[in-house]
Formats: sequence, C-alpha cells, structure tokens
Amino acid sequence: MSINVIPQITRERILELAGKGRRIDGRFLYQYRPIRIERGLIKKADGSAQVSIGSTKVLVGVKIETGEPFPDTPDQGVLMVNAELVPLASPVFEPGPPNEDALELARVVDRGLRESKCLRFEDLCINPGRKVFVVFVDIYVLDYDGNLFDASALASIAALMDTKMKPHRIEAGEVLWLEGEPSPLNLQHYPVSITIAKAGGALFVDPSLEEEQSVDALLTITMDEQNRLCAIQKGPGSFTSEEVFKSVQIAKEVSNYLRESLK
Amino acid sequence: MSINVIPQITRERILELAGKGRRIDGRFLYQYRPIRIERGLIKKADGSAQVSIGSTKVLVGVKIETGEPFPDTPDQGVLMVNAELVPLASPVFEPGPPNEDALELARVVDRGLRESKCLRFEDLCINPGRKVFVVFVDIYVLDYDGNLFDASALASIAALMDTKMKPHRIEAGEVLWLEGEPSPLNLQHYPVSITIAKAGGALFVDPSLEEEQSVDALLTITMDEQNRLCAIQKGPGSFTSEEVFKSVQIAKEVSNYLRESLK
Amino acid sequence: MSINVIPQITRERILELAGKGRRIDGRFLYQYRPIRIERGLIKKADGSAQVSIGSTKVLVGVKIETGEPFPDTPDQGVLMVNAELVPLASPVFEPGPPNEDALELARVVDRGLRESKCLRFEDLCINPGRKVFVVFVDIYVLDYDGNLFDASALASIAALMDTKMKPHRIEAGEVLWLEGEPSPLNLQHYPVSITIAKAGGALFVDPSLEEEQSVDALLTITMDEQNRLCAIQKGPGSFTSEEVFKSVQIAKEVSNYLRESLK
Amino acid sequence: MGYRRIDGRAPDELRPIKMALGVLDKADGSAYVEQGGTKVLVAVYGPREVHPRHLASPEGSIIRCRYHMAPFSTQERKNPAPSRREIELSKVIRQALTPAMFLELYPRTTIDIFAEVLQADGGTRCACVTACSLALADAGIPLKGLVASCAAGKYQDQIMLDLNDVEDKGCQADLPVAWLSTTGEITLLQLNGLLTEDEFREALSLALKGCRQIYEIQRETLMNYYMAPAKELVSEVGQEGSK
Amino acid sequence: MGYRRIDGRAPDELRPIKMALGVLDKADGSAYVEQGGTKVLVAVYGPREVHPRHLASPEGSIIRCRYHMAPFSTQERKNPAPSRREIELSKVIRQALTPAMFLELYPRTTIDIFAEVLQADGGTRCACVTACSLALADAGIPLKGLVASCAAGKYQDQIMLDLNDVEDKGCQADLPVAWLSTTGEITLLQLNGLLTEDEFREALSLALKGCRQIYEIQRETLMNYYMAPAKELVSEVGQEGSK
Amino acid sequence: MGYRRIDGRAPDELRPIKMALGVLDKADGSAYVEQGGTKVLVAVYGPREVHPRHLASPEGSIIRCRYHMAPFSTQERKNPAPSRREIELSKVIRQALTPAMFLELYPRTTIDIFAEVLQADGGTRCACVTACSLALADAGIPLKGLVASCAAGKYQDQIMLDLNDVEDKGCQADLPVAWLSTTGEITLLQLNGLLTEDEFREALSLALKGCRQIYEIQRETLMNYYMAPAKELVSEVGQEGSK
Repeated sequence: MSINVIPQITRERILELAGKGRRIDGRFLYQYRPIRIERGLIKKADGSAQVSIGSTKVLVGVKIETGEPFPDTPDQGVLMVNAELVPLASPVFEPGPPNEDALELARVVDRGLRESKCLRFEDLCINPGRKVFVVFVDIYVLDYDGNLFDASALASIAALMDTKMKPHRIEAGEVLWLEGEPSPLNLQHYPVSITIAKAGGALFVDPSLEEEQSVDALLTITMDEQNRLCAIQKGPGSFTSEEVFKSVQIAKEVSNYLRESLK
Repeated sequence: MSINVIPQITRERILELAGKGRRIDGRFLYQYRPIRIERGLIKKADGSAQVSIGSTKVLVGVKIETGEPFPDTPDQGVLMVNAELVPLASPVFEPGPPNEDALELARVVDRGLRESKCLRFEDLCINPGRKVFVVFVDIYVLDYDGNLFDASALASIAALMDTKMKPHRIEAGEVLWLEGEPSPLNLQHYPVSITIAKAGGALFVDPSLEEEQSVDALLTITMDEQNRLCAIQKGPGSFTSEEVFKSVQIAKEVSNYLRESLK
Repeated sequence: MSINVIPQITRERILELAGKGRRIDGRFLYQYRPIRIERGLIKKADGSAQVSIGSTKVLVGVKIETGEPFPDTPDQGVLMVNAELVPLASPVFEPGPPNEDALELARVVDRGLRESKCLRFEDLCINPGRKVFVVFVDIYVLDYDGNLFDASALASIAALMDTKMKPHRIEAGEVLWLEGEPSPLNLQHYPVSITIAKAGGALFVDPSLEEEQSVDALLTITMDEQNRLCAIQKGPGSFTSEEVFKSVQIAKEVSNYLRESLK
Repeated sequence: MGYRRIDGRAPDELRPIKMALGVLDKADGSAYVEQGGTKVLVAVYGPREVHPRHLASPEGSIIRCRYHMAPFSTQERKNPAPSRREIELSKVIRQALTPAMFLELYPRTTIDIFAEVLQADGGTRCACVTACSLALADAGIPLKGLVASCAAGKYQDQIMLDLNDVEDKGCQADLPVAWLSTTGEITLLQLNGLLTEDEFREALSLALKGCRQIYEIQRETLMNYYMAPAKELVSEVGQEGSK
Repeated sequence: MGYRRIDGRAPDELRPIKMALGVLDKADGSAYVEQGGTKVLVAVYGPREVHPRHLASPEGSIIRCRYHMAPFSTQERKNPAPSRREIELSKVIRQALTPAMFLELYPRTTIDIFAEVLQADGGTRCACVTACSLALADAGIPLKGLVASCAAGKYQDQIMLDLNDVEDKGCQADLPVAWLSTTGEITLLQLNGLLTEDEFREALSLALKGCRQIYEIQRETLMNYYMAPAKELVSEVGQEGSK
Repeated sequence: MGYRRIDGRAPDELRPIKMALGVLDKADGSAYVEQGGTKVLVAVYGPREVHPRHLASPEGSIIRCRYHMAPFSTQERKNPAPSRREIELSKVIRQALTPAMFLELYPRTTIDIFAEVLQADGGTRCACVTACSLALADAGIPLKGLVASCAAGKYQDQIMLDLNDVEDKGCQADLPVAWLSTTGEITLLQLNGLLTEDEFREALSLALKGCRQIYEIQRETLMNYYMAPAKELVSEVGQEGSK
C-alpha cells in the first residue's frame, strides 16, 4: 500500500474528473463498483462469505471456539478480528506478520462489529470469568484493488450472518452439545462501512486502487441500520467539518444500498 | 546451504566421474565415508550420541521431561525433534531461529522415528490427557560436510539407544521416582536414513558437501530393520520411478551396514 | 551506542586532559555531573523516580503485581528488571526489542538490587510455589549523554524507596487488601553504581557520552552502604589489578556522595 | 451551575494542561505535554538519512512515527512490546501530522517522531499529537500550522470534552479529533462507540472547540519559549486558563 | 464392484476436481483448484526484481514459494503464523516445481509463488503443486511441462488414491507425489508412514496414475482457457471425468 | 591437608582441564575446552566480508561473538532461542577478547566467533573465553597474547577457585575473570554476589592465579599442536598438571 504505482497522468486525470463530478471508470460519485457476495464457500468454517467489490476480493471465515474472557468483561464472549493481507492479493503485499495496514483494517472492522453490538456477547458466556465462546473473524484479502475497509466490513457481517452454531445448552459452566440442526447466530444489528474519498473538491464513495492513491483524503464511516455511527477512521489527508458532515449524509444514503446487498 | 561454493570444474568432474561409476574422493558408489559413533558424551542429557560421517559431525542429546500430550493422542507420550544448524558448523549457517533447512531436517528425522514406532509412546503416558513424558531429541549440527539427514538420523537413534530413565512407577497420574539404577528405553525398531544422489545417470550414497552441491537430485529413504519404509523425502531435482525403485534397493543393502555401526 | 559520533580531535583532547588529571567539561576526576532526583512523578506506578546526571535522564517506574515464583525459590517474591533504550533518548537508539546494550543494563542493575538483598524477598511470598508478589522495575532511558549504568541504578533504588504498597494481609495463600494508607517497602540496603573510566593512564568517574566513546576502558562497581561489593561489570578495554583495586577505593569514596543524593 | 463531572469539570471543560519545549538534550526537537493525569513526551529526529536506504524517496521526506506506552504508564503493567493498538495509533498520529508538513523540502530523508506515554489517564493519542506538533516546531521543521488535538465523548448519556481515564473506560463513545490551525481542517478523526448523527455533530463541534483552546496554549508556549528560550520552561494553564 | 471407500469411491478413484485459471486480477498468474473438499488458490508474481538485492543471482531467477493455510481452513482455527509444517511444505513445493522451470532465462529476478489453502480436506500440498503449475503457465512463464500432483496412501490396510481428510487423519501411510508431464519424472516424493517395499511400489504406481489423470484435467483447463479466455471459467470434472 | 571441597579439591585448585585445537573441519579456526564437567566448542570464521555491508568499518574489523548453550547442556532442557543471559554474555566475551586483537589489520571485515556450551557444569563463560582465544590462534588471527579465563567465588563462606555447578548454584559470590597473557591486564571482570573489599581482593588474586595456570595449558596445547598438527590431538591435564 506504500508503493506508488499510479502514473502521474492518471492521478491528474482522476483529480480533474472529480472536480467535474465524474470518475475515471465512468461511475457516478456515489456509485459502488459491482458487489458480489457468496456465502458458505468454506464448510470447515462456522460461517464464511466472499465479497467482491469490483476486482477487490475479500474472503472472511468465522470460527467459534471456547476460550477465556477478557478480565474486564468476565461474563461476555470474545470477538477476535484478524486481517491478513495475503501476498497473492497484490504485488505490494509481503509475507510476514500483519503490518500496520493489516492491523488497522482488523481494528476498524472490529470496532464496527463491537460497537454496533451486532453480537449478543452476554449470550456467549459459558462460565463467568473462566470460559466463554470466542468468535474469530478472519479477514483474508485475496485481490486488492482498493477499498479494503468496505469489502472487509461487508464480508465480515455477511460471514456472521452465515454463521451457525450446533445446538447446545450451558450447564454448570460447561457446554453440552445437543442433537439437531445448527442454527444461525442471533444478530442484533447490521453495520456496514462506507469509505469516502475527497479529490478535486468533490467527495465520492468506494475508491478503486488508482483512485485511493490519487485522492487528497479518505474517510471510512461505519453505520448500523438505524443510521447510528459506530466507527469512523480518517485515513490520509484532511477534511473540513462541513465535508465530514456531508460524508455522514452520503454514508446514510449509500449504506442502505450496501445493506440491501446482504439480503 | 544456499551458497554455491563449489568451483564449476569440480562440479563437472563429479558428474563425469559418476557417469563412470566413480567418486571424486575415490569411494565406491554405495560406500559411506568413515562412520564414527560416540555415546554418552553429555552426562547432563538422558542420552546422547555424536556421529561423524567423514567430516560431517552431528551431536544429538535426548532429554525426557514431563508435559502435556497432544490433544489427538491424549494417552501417548510426545516426541519433539528439533534441529539447530549451529553457525560454527559452516560458513553458510547463520545464527537465528531454525530456517527451512533446519526445520526440514528435524521433521524428516521426526517422521522416521515416529512412523517406525521405535518408541512405545503408550508407555510414556502418566495421566491421560494431562501429563505424559516428552522425549526431546535435539539435533546439533557441529560440522557440515554434506549428508546431514543420514548423520542426524543415525545420531538420533544412537542417542535414544543411549537414553536411560531413572526407575519409576506411575501411580494416580503422578510419577513416583524409585531407588536404583537407570534403565534404557525400550526401543522397538531401529530406523536409519540412506541418502541417495543422482548424477551423470548414476546413483550413489552419502554425498559429501561438494557432491551434494553438484548432483542432479537427492533422495532420502528411512528404513527400519525389517526393510519397511518409514519416511521418504525427495530433495532437489527429479527421479524416474525406476530410479526410485532402484534407490529403495540400494537403501535395503546399505541400511544393514549403517545399522551395524550402531552396535 | 555503536556509532562513533565523537570527532577525533575531541577524543585526543579527552585523553590528553585525563593524563593531566583534568576533564573536558572542567570537572575534577572524581566529580559527578549535577545529579537531580525527582520522585513520585508517575502516580499510576507504585513507585517512580527520574534521575538526571548532567543531560542523561532516566525514568524508573516500579509496579507490584502477583505472579508465579521461580521454581528454585518457591517461597520468595520475584524481581524483574527491564530496560528500554527508548529511541527518543538518542539518535543511535532504534525502536525494537531490547538489544544487547539494554539487556546488559537491565541485568547489571538487577544484580546490584538482587545481590545487595535490598528487598526482603521472603516477605513477598503469598502462597509458596504458586503465588508471590512480582516487583517490576522498568528502566526508561529518556536522554542519553553517557553513564547509563549509574543513572539507572540510582533511579531504580530511588524508585524502590518511593514505592508504596496498600496495606494487606496474607491469609490461606491469598492477599487480603485492607483499608488504610499505603506504606513504603521495607528496604534493607541501598546499593549504588559507580562507573569508572580509564584514559591516558588516569581513572575518573561518571563519563559523559563523549568521554565514554573516547576512553580506553570502563568499569562499573555497585556497592551497598556498608561498602560491600554487590555487582561489577567491566565494559570495553582492560585494567590492571592495581587499577581495579584503585577503582574500588574510588567507588567507596564516591558512593557516599551518591547515596546522599537519595535523601 | 450545570452538570458537573466526576472531577468537578463542566461538560465543555478541558483538564489542566502543561506544555514544555526543548526538554530533551539529544533530540533535534522535543516537547512535553501534561493533560490532567496524562503525561507524554515526544522527540523528533531529522530530517536525517534513511536506513535502510530503499525506503528513501526522491520526492520528499518520509515520516516515521512511533506511539508507545511506558510499562508503568497504565494501571496494569504494560508489556513493552508494541501492541496492535499502539501500531494502529502510530499510523493514525502520523496521518494527523502529515497534512501540516512540507515533505517535498527534504528529499531522500526521514523525519522520525517518537511519542512516549509516561502516564496514561485518557486522551493519550490526542496529547501525543499536540506534543508532536510542538516538537516538530522545536526541531525547526517548517509547518503549515500547528496541529492541536482533543477528544470529545459520550459518558452517562452526556456529550463531554476531554475524557479522563474513568470516563474513557466507561464511555459510550470516544471521538478523538485533531485540527490544523491555519486551515481549520480535521487531520485526525476516529470514532469508537455509538452515536446518533445529532450526537456526532455535537461531539465533533465540542472536540473542535477543545482543539482551538489547546492551540492557544501551544501558541503561548511557543511564544514564551522563543522569547525566553530557557530549558524546561513550562506554561501552566489551569482550569481558568483553559476556558 | 470392489471395495468402496467412506465417500463411495473405488480405491483408485480421484475425488471430483475443479480447476480455474486467471482468477485473480492483480497477480501475474493465478489458478484455483478444488479437489473434493480441498480448495486452494495460487498466485504467481514475476519474474520481478529481488528485494533484498543480495539474494539475486546472475545465473538465473530465484524461486520463492509460500504454502500457507487460512485460519478458517481447518477444523480447529489455525494460527496464521507459518507453522513448521508449512515452512517445510513451502520448500518441498518449490522443489517440486523447479525441475519444470527454465531459471536461467531471467537472471537477477525472482518468481514468487503464493499458495493459499482456503479449505483443507486432505491432499493440500498436492493440490497446491497442481495449481502452482497452472498459475505459472497463466503468468506466461515458460515451463518444460506441467507438474501434476496426487497422493496415494494406506488406509485400513488398503492402498488407495487421493485420501480425503478422514482417510488422511487415520491413514497408515501417506505418499504425496508430483510428476512432470513431459519427462514423466517424479519431482515431489515424500512418505509419511510405514510401507513394505511391495506396498510402496503399489502406492507409487497408483499415485502416478492419479497424477496422469490430473494432468489431463490441467491440459483441458488450459486449452479451454486459451480458446475462450473469459475470467473465472471453470472446467468441472466430476467423478466420471476423473477416470 | 586443609579444607577439601565437595569434589575433593583444595580451595585454590582447578578442575581437570582438556584442550584441543583444530577440531572442526569447516571453521577457519576451532578449539574444544573441557573443564571438569563443562564442555565448550568454539569456531572462528574470518576475517571475512560483512553482511549487511553497512555494518562494515573502514577503520578495522568488527567482532561478532555468540555465546550459546545447547538445549541438552543443562539439567532442565534449555530453549534454544538465545536468553537474556546468553545475549549479555556474548557481549562480555566479545569485550574480553577485543583487547587482545589487532582490529585495524582487516578493515571492512568481520571476525565471527561462535561459542557453544555442550555441557554446562559451572564456569561456562570462562571456558568459552579460554577456548575462543585458542580458536582465534588456530584461525591464524594475530593476537597480542592469549586470553585465559577462570572464576573465583565464595561458597560456604570460603573463597575458592573455579566453582563447579553445585558450588556455583549455591555460591554467595561468583567472580569470573579473564587475563591477557602478555600485559597481565584483566579483560573480563564481573561480580555476581556479595563480597567485602578484603574478600574481593582475595578472590580476584585467586582468579588471576587460576588464569595463569590455564594460560600454561593453553600454551602447551598450542605448542603440541604446532609441533604435531594432527587433528583431535588433546592435551590432557589432570589434577596434578593444573597446579
């Protein structure tokens, strides 16, 4: 993500077009690239979803295991979000432990899921202070053509919607697994992320890779289905407060469209 | 192991001689360099052996401690094989955590010991699912002049043959140490490794360092005393299936010689 | 600490002056730079002290938590000394895990505190073999102008003198916290470090950074208030045994002055 | 008199703030900021050569930034190895400062910014941004303006400024903001928590108000420093001064 | 009808196989292979410049290969840090591919091969070799031939082809093999388990038979791809097609 | 007959010592030292090129030294990753050897010294220094003199020479010393434990006496080696010879 691979002429063209309310690939300012969601590809996971936004492709797998609660929330389940910028996704990704970009991605998606309270963490307790369900959300970036935040957030909530747990009862601090069909997690909310780029004085959504590397500033807003803000992350650059408020308006409009794609 | 330090002329000579059934150091094709085995050098270990094959020198120490079993074999002891390519052994070895060569070496020796069932793992259980004996086999490469697989496998089985445990009884999931002399481990099988090189159309055993870096392909076969195959690892290069079958024949012949050296 | 940033001419001047019993900053041979000790700066720590020796500045925080004892001292508390050469302190410090200089610093301070028996470790046991108090001494180097050993040792003992524990009783292997004011740790001894440099045939104390990088040899002696030696660490260079004995005499003289500064 | 907070402050009131410049000897620039119980120290090195060299850019300086917490800065001892949170905040702080800098001035160099949290009592990333901006000025690195930073948040259903540690740990939402003095633009913006759109508007406006107050203290600190550039000069601004 | 396996296959029968080429946008070459429940994705980058430079060789391209399992690919979540097993298999896969390549063509470059196991249901290293060979072809890197890979094994005293996860976990021996189409030579050979010499001969022959069948599917996939190079074209070969 | 120690030695008596040179084939120089139950092996490589290059110095050779313990060398298996203790001792040993070397002879090179403890029975750092000095000589690297090393200590209120493992673990103080033969200067000095000034004087003198005895064995070993340079020649020096 650090190497500038965009020719100067393309960058100038992107800025110039934005000033006229247009995009280099012909999209409208508030238009996403085509979105495709496939669920249940990974049978070994408890839930999974692959999301493409244009050429950007993210696979998320959910695993539910048991483990220890955090000391400050002893009676709540644990959410663990991890992101891997797998080197097959881009010539600039390298093997190795998650770098700052991967950690930021995981943490912003985590905040959206956690703060929206989409999971009922209190239902995931087995034995207070000792044993709870741990929900692992593993974000696997397979093809990187920009806007990883929105694709990862969308794939994460889609994978959670796909997640099923085998029937069980909690008795005396232990899980008793019962007969029967797995049933889906009980989701309370549906947060989605909207990334807004600023260029040539204009704001637009879903920047592609060449847009991301050309624009003046980036802002990611995560919103639930009641238009409550549950996470914000400014990327590079700066915004006036008017631009921030306008971005929230754009996010409100566009989030419904993204949430539609989940159905 | 990655740096080519062999002059081109030596490489050509090795290939040319092999085509005529000869070796650069005058050995026959199926002849090992002189083998020397010393046991019990390390009193602080429960068993130890130093094996030299020509200038290649490997020291193996065995330690038996208690620990947790693997979840999928709760009632069996644990074998842990680790290999260190200690930087004093070669100008191309570097300090640091085990690299892919060291890991491969440890894993191939591990497979030979494990699959041959030379140890009775069920006898090493103390408290099923909780506490078992852990047998650490630490391979320490001291001088690297080729054929680490065979030297390490030989030193490992020799060190296990040298290993003694203090008399003990297992009672109520705990070890009770008794008075008396230590007694040797009860070994069931005696796997040895035979490494075969392919060069100039010929197959020969125990490649030296300069041979290793000149030949077309390498194959390591581990065999027990009943001529059963318990591990194979092809290295660089390729073999026809006829060459593979012939290599198995060579290994059968030579393995008895190696096993003799253990007596 | 490895980059030589001192011009040759300064180095020569330092050596030449030392031969005449003088210092480049006008100090006497056995004179420290101004020492300043501030305690209690960090309220979140159980004890803290910031020590300046000239421009060298070290902040030490003490935290007391519970943990497991070492296997060989099951009924004693644990002392953990850690040193961070924080990159803001010097252009030659780099972010990352402690390097050999940081580890040596921590271990030499550790030895001074441990061997002087300044803490009553037997009083820090909660449940023998299972739970004890762990005293973390974290050395944070903020400005590096030479003589980190003495500044760190002084800041560590000063921070321990500043350390308070909430009133508690130990009952049935657990800590019961009581009402009331925190009370200071019960210190038995007051070890201080004296670093002696050798240059141009002379010995002097408290080398500044430019002196450290110019002198022939360095020696750090830690002494308690009864003039017992509790740790020695020779740095670069060599000493005759006469020079070592003379250094001990110097340390005896100077240590009282350092210990005065703690009052 | 309206709602009073656990430490007696009004909802729109900053904690007492102290700032100091040039507090370190070896760094090219340094600054210390205290905001309530939060204490941070920042050093700047550079522009200087980049190692390893392939990171250098012919188009300008690169900025490297490390946000790090001392092991004794928190209630429970913090492991000194950088946590995931510290790595994220290092990036966020770098991005908060970059819009204020003229990177093209120093091609093939690096400017290294090291921010250490000595005591964490809420609002550490904001205090670091505020201090970084001062340390850059102290290092003589030209800036488009000062960056001042402050958080607003929602605690017990009330939007309030500059949360302390107790408020931070129990808060419903935390909104750290940084503001570039000359353009008034926002260079850091994060939200952690749940806010309606109206609450967000209120919180952002409040945070920006706080940033402007902090900027005034920065300016005063700089002026005092350059007029009387003695070491460890501290501009103390108590509850009165911060309004 | 003879012995039938837990999934209904005959002992010498492959699982259903799907292959696809050019499935990734950013990679120079890519391929996807599904073999029963095993799903792997491979990308190839290169020939490209080597960093750090001292790894480059004037005599030819270096090959770097990473075999890696997604955390959600296994029954228990897998830690994403490379395990000892993954590091060994990365080397073994690299050595399985190298004999098929003309390394001297691209001095001072690297060819990077990234193989990701998305779902592990037995035979993942073999599926990766099969996919790597396709991805190299897709990247336009000249090959001496395709490398096809398949394992045989011994399960319940029976030698059989292409073990699935259940068979793999309970097997007495596992013999993964890779085969270079143009020379018929074996480029990967490992044995994990105990086999008599006769059993070994039988298993190796069976594995090579499987490799040849897989090669036919590779060839068909490539032909379809080059005749109609639409993205995400998939050659599905079910139980019938794999015999 | 005076005080006798647990192994029957007098307080000022060394343990039996064996030394050998040129014991490794690939190293430029090597040596093996056995002192009681302590067994160490040292290899020297260099002067050779430095990687990475920016570590090289135009003013002379750099010295890199690694002290490392084999996992089976200690009572409890030792994790092979370098411990904090091993990293400190690596530095201390390097500093014990450097005063004996002419670094300016080989600008832009490195001399790498690898010391492996095969069995740890007290006094390992000293045995390593003794062996390093021999291995440097064996590598043909010019030295100002040999460095001989030995510890004294206080055990059961008695000052004694060359502590074994039992004495070491129970000792009140441990004082490892190294001594440069030509100048008589001390190149390694550490104290771990509590000593009065008088005890310190006594212990240091005793340790230096031990160093001189060890130097005699070093010299004898070298002379034998150069007169009859057969591999694996070992100068055995038992209890008698070490007095």
